[in-house]
Amino acid sequence: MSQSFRIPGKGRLSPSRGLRFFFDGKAFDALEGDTVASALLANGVHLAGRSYKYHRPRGILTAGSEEPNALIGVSNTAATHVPNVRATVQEVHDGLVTRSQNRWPSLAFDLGAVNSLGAPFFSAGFYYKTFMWPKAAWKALYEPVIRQAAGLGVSPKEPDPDHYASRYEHCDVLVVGGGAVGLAAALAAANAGASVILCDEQAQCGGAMRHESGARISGRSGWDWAQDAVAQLKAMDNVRVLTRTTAFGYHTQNFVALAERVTDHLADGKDLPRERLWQVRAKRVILATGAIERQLVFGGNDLPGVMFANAARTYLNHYGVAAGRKVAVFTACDSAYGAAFDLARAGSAVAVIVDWRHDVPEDLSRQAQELGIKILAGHRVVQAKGRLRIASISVAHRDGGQERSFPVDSLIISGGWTPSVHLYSQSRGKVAWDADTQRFLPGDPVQDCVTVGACDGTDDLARGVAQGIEAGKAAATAAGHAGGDQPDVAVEACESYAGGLAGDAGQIKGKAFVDYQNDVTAKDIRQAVREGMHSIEHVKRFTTNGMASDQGKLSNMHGLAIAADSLGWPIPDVGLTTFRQPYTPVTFGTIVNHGRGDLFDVTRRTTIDGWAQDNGAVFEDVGNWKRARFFPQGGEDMHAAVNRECRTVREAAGLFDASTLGKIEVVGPDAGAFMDLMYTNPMSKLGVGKLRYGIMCREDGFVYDDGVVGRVAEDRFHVTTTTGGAPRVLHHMEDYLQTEFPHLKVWLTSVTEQWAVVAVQGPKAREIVAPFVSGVDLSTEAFPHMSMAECEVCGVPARLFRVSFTGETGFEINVPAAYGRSVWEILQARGAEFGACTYGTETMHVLRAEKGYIIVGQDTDGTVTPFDAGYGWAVAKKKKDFVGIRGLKRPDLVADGRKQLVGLTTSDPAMVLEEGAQIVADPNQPVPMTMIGHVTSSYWSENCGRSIALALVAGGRDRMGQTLHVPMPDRTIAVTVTEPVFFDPKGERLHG
Amino acid sequence: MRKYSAFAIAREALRSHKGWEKQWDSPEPRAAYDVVIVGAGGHGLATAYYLAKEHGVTNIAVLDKGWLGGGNTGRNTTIIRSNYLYDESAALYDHAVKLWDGLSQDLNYNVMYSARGVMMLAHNVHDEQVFKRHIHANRLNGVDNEWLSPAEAKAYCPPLNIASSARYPVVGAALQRRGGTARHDAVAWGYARAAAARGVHIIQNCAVTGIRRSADGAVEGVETTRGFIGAKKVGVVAAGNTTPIMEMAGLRMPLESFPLQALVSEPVKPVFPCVVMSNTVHAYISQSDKGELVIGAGTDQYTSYSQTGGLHILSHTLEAICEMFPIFSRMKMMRSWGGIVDVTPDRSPILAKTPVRGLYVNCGWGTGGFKATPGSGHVFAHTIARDEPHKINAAYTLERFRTGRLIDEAAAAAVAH
Amino acid sequence: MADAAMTKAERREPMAAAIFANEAVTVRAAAPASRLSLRAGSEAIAPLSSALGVDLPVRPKQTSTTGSRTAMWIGPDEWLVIDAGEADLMAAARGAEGIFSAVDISHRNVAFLVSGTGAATTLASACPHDLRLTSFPVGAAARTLLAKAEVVLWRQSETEWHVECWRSFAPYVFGLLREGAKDAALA
Amino acid sequence: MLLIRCPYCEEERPELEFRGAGEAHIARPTNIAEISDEEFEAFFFLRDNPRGVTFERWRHIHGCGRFFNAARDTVSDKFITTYKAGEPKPDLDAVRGEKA
Repeated sequence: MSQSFRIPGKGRLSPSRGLRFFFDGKAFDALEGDTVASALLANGVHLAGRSYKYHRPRGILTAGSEEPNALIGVSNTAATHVPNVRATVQEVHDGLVTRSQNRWPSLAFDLGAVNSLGAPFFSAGFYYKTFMWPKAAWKALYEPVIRQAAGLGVSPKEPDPDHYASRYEHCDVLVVGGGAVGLAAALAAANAGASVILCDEQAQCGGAMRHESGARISGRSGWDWAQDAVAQLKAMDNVRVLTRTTAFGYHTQNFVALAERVTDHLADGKDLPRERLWQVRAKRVILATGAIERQLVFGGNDLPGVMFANAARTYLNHYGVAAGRKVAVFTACDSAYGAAFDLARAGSAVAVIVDWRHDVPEDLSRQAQELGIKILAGHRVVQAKGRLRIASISVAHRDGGQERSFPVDSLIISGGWTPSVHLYSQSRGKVAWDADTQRFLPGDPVQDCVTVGACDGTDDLARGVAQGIEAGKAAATAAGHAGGDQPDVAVEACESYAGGLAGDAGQIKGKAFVDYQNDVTAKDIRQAVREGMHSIEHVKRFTTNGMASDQGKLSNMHGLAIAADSLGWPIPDVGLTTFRQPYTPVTFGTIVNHGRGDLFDVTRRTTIDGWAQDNGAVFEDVGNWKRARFFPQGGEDMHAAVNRECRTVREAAGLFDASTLGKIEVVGPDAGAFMDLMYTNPMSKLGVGKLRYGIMCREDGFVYDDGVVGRVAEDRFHVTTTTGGAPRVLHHMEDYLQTEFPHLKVWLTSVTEQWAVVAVQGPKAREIVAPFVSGVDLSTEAFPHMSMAECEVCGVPARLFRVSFTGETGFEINVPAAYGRSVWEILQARGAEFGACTYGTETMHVLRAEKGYIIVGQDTDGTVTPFDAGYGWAVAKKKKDFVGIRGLKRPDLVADGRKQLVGLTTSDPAMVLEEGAQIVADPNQPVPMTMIGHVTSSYWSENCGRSIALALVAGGRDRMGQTLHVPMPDRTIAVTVTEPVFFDPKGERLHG
Repeated sequence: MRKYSAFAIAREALRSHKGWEKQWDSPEPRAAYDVVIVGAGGHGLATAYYLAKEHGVTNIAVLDKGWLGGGNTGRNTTIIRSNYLYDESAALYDHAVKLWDGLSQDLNYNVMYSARGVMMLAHNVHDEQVFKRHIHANRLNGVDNEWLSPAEAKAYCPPLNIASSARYPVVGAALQRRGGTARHDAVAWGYARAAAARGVHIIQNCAVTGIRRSADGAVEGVETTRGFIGAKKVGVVAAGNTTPIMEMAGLRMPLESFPLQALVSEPVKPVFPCVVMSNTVHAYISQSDKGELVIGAGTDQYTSYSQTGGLHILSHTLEAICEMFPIFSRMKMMRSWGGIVDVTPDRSPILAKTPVRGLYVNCGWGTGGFKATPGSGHVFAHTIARDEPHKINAAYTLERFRTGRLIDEAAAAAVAH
Repeated sequence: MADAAMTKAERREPMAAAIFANEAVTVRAAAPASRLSLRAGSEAIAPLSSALGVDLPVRPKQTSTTGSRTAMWIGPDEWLVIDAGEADLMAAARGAEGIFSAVDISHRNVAFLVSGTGAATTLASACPHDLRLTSFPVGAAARTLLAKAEVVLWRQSETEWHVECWRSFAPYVFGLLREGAKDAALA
Repeated sequence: MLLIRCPYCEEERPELEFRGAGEAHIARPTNIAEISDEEFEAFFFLRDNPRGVTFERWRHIHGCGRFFNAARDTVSDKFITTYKAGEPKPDLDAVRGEKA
């Protein structure tokens, strides 16, 4: 389609740079630099979408990120689809595919528009009052229909193929907003030597200079001056200018989040990140965020062809596109006159300027007169009419009387300007009501920030620029930069932004929209007030005013004014809703940036892990670690593999990678005293070269962690922890050491990753290990169970533990991590000669359960004491203090009937209980049943030839031999309470 | 109270909706009430409603320093479920679920309770053990909860990524089909309207500044920014602000108040059919009836009354969301906000009498109080009216922190090994 | 297995070959080195400095280097000592008088070297610490975070950084540095 | 993200380097084994949780590793001061005076 509304000679785009894009399947021509909105308008297309509730045809209202209507789906593929994109922000690139939303079968003919017929029923909050009968119909009928009607675009359907970048930045001054005022502030700060970041959401800086034709700065048009200023800034080493970058969140201590759109405007940005998150910590923030024009509230104010004044001027002056050939203006503000004048000069017929105000400034009337434009002061547009596009307006005096009709193809409106205080408000600054100008303005800053220009209520460009320069200088000085020349910025001409109207423009005929996107009308707001919604928060939530994706940028002030009017209260008494981040919607992927896939979280693997991968291990997640769970051979399933591994360990031997166990080196003359406090056991009495199993409690007496502790020297312990518990155990120990026992001379160092640990377990373990060990006599007499030694294994320094978590003769060989795999391979090869296997965590679990050894976190949870777990022997009786000593004495912890760890056997030895299954005494009781415990661990034990289980059972140790019951969905399983040791109860194999 | 119905809407449509009554009044406070409830959130309003409806106590004022429903009630992600492990928890939350089912009809206000199912993802062997323990306990307590394989979880929630190559693969899920969501504002408004219709005074913008006690220590009333209001009994239901209010009665509480954040995406057509939670990767997501993806984040690490929190908390949550639902990476965050949650040492609430005669407290719901709203109000009303707990809340005492008889669901899911 | 006693384990460093380079940044694995985590009160600083042959710095973020040996201030009673020549630091420390804790962490940590005009930018993609020269001058070192991994950063020159992390975090840290380096070449 | 001055590192560092560790100045009784149930409850469970200035513990866990204390306003989240573990509660009026 030809660009018949593109005015030759107007605008800043180059006519030689043509592009082609698609809207609803149809190809359109555009120019480089166009947004989808400007390009559609150039082609005479105003109808861009359908509204959410009534499916009313909607056009392009604005030229910025505040656009509530022209939301489109941008989609090149199913994976790269993005819903609800503002056509006013999305730049056109060659081949761009866009679609209108919320319509079927087509935008021009939308069956959903029948909703308009039901409009009288769809009053504010109507859904709270109906759809309750019959009750079952809510789930079956009403809710699905409501949900199907809701929502605008559609979600992407495939994973996002793009990547996103991230940057933390620190600077002296962050300037938000690249309009003339922000540019002046940035220049002043940068000239003084401060490090400056300037961001602006548009593709180019310039702000209001994009549309304003009357501004002249330092001998140039406002726009040209702005581009020169940007060029100057970009040339400086201490400045970073970020365009297409929205400051969306202002957090504590001047931490501001910016989202930069990197590739959405490019036809081919394949290798680039789609967007980049900037997290900026600034010494001072200068907010030059400007103001947002708002609509006037009258009947039909949503028809396509109705457009904000600044938008009409932007399309004309920047994009060279006329909003219409026959336009009218309805305004309550001086700034809309410029739109009428610019359009008239560009050849559009201006039928009339309807000004809500009784008095029009003289120079504006004079200019109108010169251009032959009629002004109706003290008038209002009663209603805009048309079907898919505005066709006429009816105009009457504010106080009523005869209506006159004007045929138009576009209506330019302005209800004045709302200072953009969003970021200021996010910084926790309180806004104050300015009665003179009827608007909320920033009050005193709470953080180190300053508001300048239109967002601070300064309408006059010259004063705004002066404010900007002052703020820039002051920010630089505060950051210790006082030098440099002050920028010479002379504002020689600018326009007036005086006037404005909040609330509805007189008696309403038809639908007058306050929130376009959520289809909230002035009538809805008045109804909410009638129903008792007297706080703006209630009005907002009841009507959904301000809750759409523009987050009330256009609607909040009107909503507030109409509610105040209904209540007869002053506006500030109704309150103001809080501004929340983000300023405009931000892509999840941008916030996530690198944190996806492999970089979503750390994956920790041991140095032996590569061997396990090469040898077909199946892994499980434990904390951040991947651990080999079992090593299937020849198509074995887990049970077959585990049965074989279990049998092999007890018959010959097995190798196990125990490297993930947490390890902490406790060093210092008071190490023993400290260990006594941290563990329930008497650790200071542990001899050098000996190991002891220890239990660590929290102060409340519940088991926190466990592990084997070795005494390397009088002043040095090698402490092991559970794999998942390692970081928190170290933190817990540091906490006590630093804050409760700072007098102790002892230090803690994590050595988890210093050592790779190869466990060799089984009757052949000694034979397998011995040839590689130098410096230790491994005989049971010389090196009995629970001994340790520093020695060499395979020629590298090692800490050798004689210890077992299987009940077999066992060694855990700690070697410096980078030698881990090699030592493993040597021992594995040696083990193979003795029929040994490698085994994983699952076999480890079975073997230890056969011995009744607990796993903290499985057989205990955070409600189990050492006594409950049957480890009362590990609690020193004579110590005066240890962490948990008092908690353990609390009434409930010493009461009868606590759950205690016991063994369970099923009468059918083949029946394996389910872990987590609940235990009852009386299987025939009705639901809810009284549960007396649960199964914590349960396995098929190949070595016992039967199933075994551990369980926590109320009063369990007094129930030995009792029959209890495990009710399952399909049957009830009888179990017998036993001691929790199923294999080698005397422990003879340990000492072999 | 004029009844809401489709007919009422039709009637009002004919007269431009000019005939709707106020849903609640804004009366001047009386000199004294039988019961003063401090906090006009869902729990406080429900307490007043059930006091009036079931205990015949109608001389009640519900006070709020701001607007009714303006605290955590209107700020949460509205997840409703009752598949808790311990008998005490299951009883309390399932009591609530039973009341949710039928609440719209009871209040004559559509609270949009949507039993869409709540699916909790298991990502490792430990999760599976813990979830199965819950499922078995729930079954014996009469609470529905079932184990799903990864494929079944995917079938129930098609956007879910169940690839075994995921950093935290889904190894299964626990599904409570009766779980779901409700419309948070409607809950506060529905209770407010129904309570007001029974004579309860809802007094907004009235901050409590003191609790007055008689010489013998019993409660006499509350000092407020609108003057002294006498009360025979005072129930404090002030969520994150409980500590400062209880301090007015000289009580130090086992509570800490943390910021909790949530966010919604832009609205889209239905794409997410249920509620999914993952405690392992910290993500909570559903889709609202307005089409927004509603996503809950974790708490910040420091106590705060500021109702804001750090961006890194949201990023952490969105990372998990995009990992589990990679199709949502291009969706956009539209709004985020924060609440203040009061957390007890065992993360279970306190619903009890206090050592001060005539003073009752309902607090400590942490991040999950919304789901309990009807049940909490119901048993708390009983506790106040009878001066003794209902059997369902008998265990939720203040004394448990002295005796050690905690109700620690989180500890039961302890992660170690 | 007659020769078992002669069997000598080999050192394996799977990340040793890791490298990523573009026009702005080079990220590569550092050679293995000896490392000591040293903890001590102020009275042991002088004897330890003399035993190790390198001054233990006493001001936050400082490092001092003598020959192949560098001591970094990590905390008020904590130093990381790295000897690029793989000397036996434990043996050296053992000779010092006084109360202290010396723990060998030569295998716990590995390091990457990030160099080039985009080096600081590369780190800033995931590190919230202020890396500008004013707050992180040449010669400074600090423990901090790179996204979810704890690291020690040591700025060796304006454009060269030594990034120390725990061994199992190395693939993750390298992945982050690679992403950061890609972006550093762009903006 | 907060910016927290570590009194050991003597500079402000991003919150991510820190871990909050709850209320400060709750000393573990030296005779803990002998205290009453009520005293244990007060020590382990009851908290000031003030709306306003709170004294709290932080650990510079990913920095120097030290625990320290802070005075912070829980309404504005602004830090008034931070100080080393073991030091007494500072005189906040004096601190505010210095800052002003």
